[in-house]
Amino acid sequence: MDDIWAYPYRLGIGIFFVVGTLVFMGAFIGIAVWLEKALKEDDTKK
Amino acid sequence: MAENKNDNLDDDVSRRRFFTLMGLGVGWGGLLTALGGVGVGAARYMLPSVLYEPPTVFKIGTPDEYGIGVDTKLKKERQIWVVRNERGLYVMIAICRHLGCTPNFFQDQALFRCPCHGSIYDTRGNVLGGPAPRTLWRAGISLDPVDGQIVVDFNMRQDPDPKGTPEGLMVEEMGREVEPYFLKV
Amino acid sequence: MSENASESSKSLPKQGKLADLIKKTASEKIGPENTVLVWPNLVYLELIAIMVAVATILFLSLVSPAPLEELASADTTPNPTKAPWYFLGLQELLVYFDPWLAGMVLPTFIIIGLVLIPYVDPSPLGKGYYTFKERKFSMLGFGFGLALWWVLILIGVFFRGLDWSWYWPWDDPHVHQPAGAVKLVDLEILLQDFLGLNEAPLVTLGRYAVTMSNLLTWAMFLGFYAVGFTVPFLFFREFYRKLGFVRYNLVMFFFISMMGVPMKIFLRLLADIKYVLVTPWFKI
Amino acid sequence: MLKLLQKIRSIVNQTQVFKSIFRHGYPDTDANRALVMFSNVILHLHPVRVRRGALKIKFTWCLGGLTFLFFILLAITGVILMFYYVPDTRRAYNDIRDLGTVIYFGSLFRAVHRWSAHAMVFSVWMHMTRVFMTGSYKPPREFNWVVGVILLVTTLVLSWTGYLLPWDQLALWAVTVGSKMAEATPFVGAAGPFGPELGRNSGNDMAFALLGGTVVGQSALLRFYVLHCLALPLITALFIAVHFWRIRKDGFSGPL
Repeated sequence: MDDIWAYPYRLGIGIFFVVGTLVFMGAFIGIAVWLEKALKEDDTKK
Repeated sequence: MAENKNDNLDDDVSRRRFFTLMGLGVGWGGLLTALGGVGVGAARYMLPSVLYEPPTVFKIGTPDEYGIGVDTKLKKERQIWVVRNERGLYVMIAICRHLGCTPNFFQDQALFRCPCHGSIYDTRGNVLGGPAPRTLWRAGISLDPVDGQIVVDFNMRQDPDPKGTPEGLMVEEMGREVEPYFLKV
Repeated sequence: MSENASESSKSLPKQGKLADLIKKTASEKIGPENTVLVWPNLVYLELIAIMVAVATILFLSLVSPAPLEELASADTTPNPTKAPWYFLGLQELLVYFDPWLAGMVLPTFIIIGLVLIPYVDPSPLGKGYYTFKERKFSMLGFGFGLALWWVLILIGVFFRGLDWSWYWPWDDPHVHQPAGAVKLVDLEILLQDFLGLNEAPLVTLGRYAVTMSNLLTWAMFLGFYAVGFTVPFLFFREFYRKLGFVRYNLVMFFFISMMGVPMKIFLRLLADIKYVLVTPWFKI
Repeated sequence: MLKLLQKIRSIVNQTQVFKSIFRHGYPDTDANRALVMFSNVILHLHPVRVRRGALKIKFTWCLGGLTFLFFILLAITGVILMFYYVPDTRRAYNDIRDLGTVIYFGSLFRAVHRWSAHAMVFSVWMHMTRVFMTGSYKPPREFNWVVGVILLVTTLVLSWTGYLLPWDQLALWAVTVGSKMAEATPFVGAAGPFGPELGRNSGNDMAFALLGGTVVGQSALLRFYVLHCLALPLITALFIAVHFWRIRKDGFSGPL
C-alpha cells in the first residue's frame, strides 16, 4: 500500500459510492418534501 | 366419495352433482393439458433443429509455423490464439469467459485483457483479475495425418474447474496439457 | 384493509394522525364544485405538453442524429464497449457479481421486489400526496435502491474507460491503467490464511470439497441474513407487528438482499475479495 | 378577422360531413364538452370532469402521458423505418447507412426513433418514481402498479432488441453480452448454476432459444426483428390499454 489514492483508487471509489448514494437519496427525499410543501401552498392560495 | 353417503336421501341430486364435477374435471383438465402441450410445443419450436452457421472444424497450418509465445494472427479470422510453450502447442478460444467479448492480447504485459468488464488472463488462460468466473477455453486439436496441418475443433472445449488462489483462479497446468487439447510438437 | 388501519391507529405513537386522515378523506368534497371540465382545462394542458415534448425530440434529433458504428465483426470488441445508459447499471453490477447473479437473479429480484411493493405496503398513509414524514421507511428504502441504481449508471457513463478500468475525469483516457494492480482473492482463502485453518476438506460431497474455511463463509453468509431478519424483529416490534409475518419476511428478504449488493461491492473494492461464498455450482 | 374565422367555423360545424364525424357541435358549451369525451375514441380515455388536483403539473409532471406520446412516436417512426430495412446480416448495416446518407429525411426519422426511445425509458422510469413518491400504488391501485412494472420491463426489452437491428459493433456486442447472461440463467442456461446438471448445453438452453443458434447471426437478427417490430409492441400496447382502463376505473389518486 504505497499510495492509497493511486490506481485502483480503492478509497476514492468507496467515497464516491457513499457520497453519490447520499446525494441521490437526499435529492429524492428533498424533492418529496419540496413538493409536499409546494402543493399544500397551492391549495391554501386558492 | 362423500356424495355416496347421501345416495338414499337424494340420489338424483348427488348423481347430477357427480356428473357435473366429473364434466368440470374432464373439461378443465383437458383444456389445461392442451394449453400445456401447446406451451411445450412452442418452447420446442423455438429451438431450431437445423443450423446454418460457419463450420467449426478447420485447419490452421503446420505446427512449425508457430513459435514460442502467443500468436494472434488467427484472432480476426478464426477467433483463436495459438500458444506454444517449451513442451508443445495449444489453441485458446478468444472468447472471454465472463460475457463473451473478445479480449485483447498485450504483448508487453503478456496478458489478455477484456474490454467489456476488465477481466485479465495470463497466457495459460488463468484468471488473474476482473470478474471472469472461469479460465479461458482451450480447443480440441489434432494433426491431420495426410498433410500434417493442425485441425481445430472449435466446439470441443476444455473447461476444467478452476481453484481460487491468492493469485487468481488457477488450473494446474500439467493437467491441462493432455490430448486432445495439447500437441507435444 | 380497515382492520389493518384500525390496528395501526391503535399502535401509532401519534394517535391523531391516522384519525385526522380518515376524517379528512371522509369530508373531502368530490362534488362538482371541486372538479373542472376536461375540455378545455386538461386537454389544452396535454396539448401544450405534447408540443413541448415533440419540439424537444425534434430539436435533439436535428442536433444529434443517431450514430452508426462500424459493421459488426465477431473478432474485435471495441474498447471499451458500453451498453446504452439505462443498462449501464446492470453492466456495472456485472463487474462485481457473476453473470448468473448480476445478469439474471438480481434483475429478477428487482422486478419481483417492485411488483410486491403495493402488496407489502397497503398503509393508507401517504396515498395520493407527496410526503416523507408519514412513510419514512418506504421512502428511504425505495430511495436507497433508486440512488444505488443511478450511481451505478453514472459510474458506467462517466467513470469507465479502456478495459473497463476506472478513470477519473482528470486521468488520460487514452492510457491503459496498470493491469496488475488488483489481485482478487476468495474470502475463504483469506480466512484460511488469516486463521491458519486446515486446507484439507472435512467432507467431500461429489465435486464439493467442504473445508473448514468454506463452512465459515457459509456461516457468515447465512449469518448476514439471520441478523438482518432478527434485529428489526427484536428491536422494532412495532414495525414487525404492523407488517405481519408474511409481509415482514418478504420485505426483509428483499431489503437485506438489496443491502448485500453494496456490501459485496465494498468487500471487492476495499478488500479485493472475489467471492464471499464458493461452491462448485455457484459462486457469490 | 376573428369574426370571419368564427363564421367559417360555425358553417363548417353545420355541414353533414362534420356532424357525421363528430356527432355534435364544437365543444364550446358544457353539453358539447361532455359529449366530446363520450364520442371521441381518443379523448374518451379521459373522464368528463376531473378533480382540480389532476391539473397540477407539480403533481403528475405529465410523465405517464409523455411516455405514451413517446410510444406513439416510436410506433410511427418505427413503421416508417421498416420500409427500407431488411433483417439480413448482409444488408441490414447498409440499409441503415442508406437511411443516414441517401434517403430523404431517413436520418431524421431514425434520430427521432432513437431519441424517443431514450426519452421513453427515462420518462417511464421517472413516472414510476413519481407514482411511488405520491403513494399512488396503494389500494385499490395495486394491480395497475404491477401492470406498470410489466410495461417498464417491456420498454427495456424493446430497447434492447432494437439495439441489434443496425448490425453494427454496438449491436453485436450488446446482444452478445445479453445472450451470455441468458446462458448463465440458473437451471435453464448451459453456463448457469445447475444448468449442466439438468442437461442444458449450448444446443438446448435459454440463449439458444433466444438467438436461434449458438452465435449472434442471421437467425438472431430475424428473431430480434420479429420481437422488436411485432411481438413486443403488441404486448406493450395491450398492457398500455389495461393500464389506461384501470386508471379510468380506479380514479385519480391525487388531492382535491
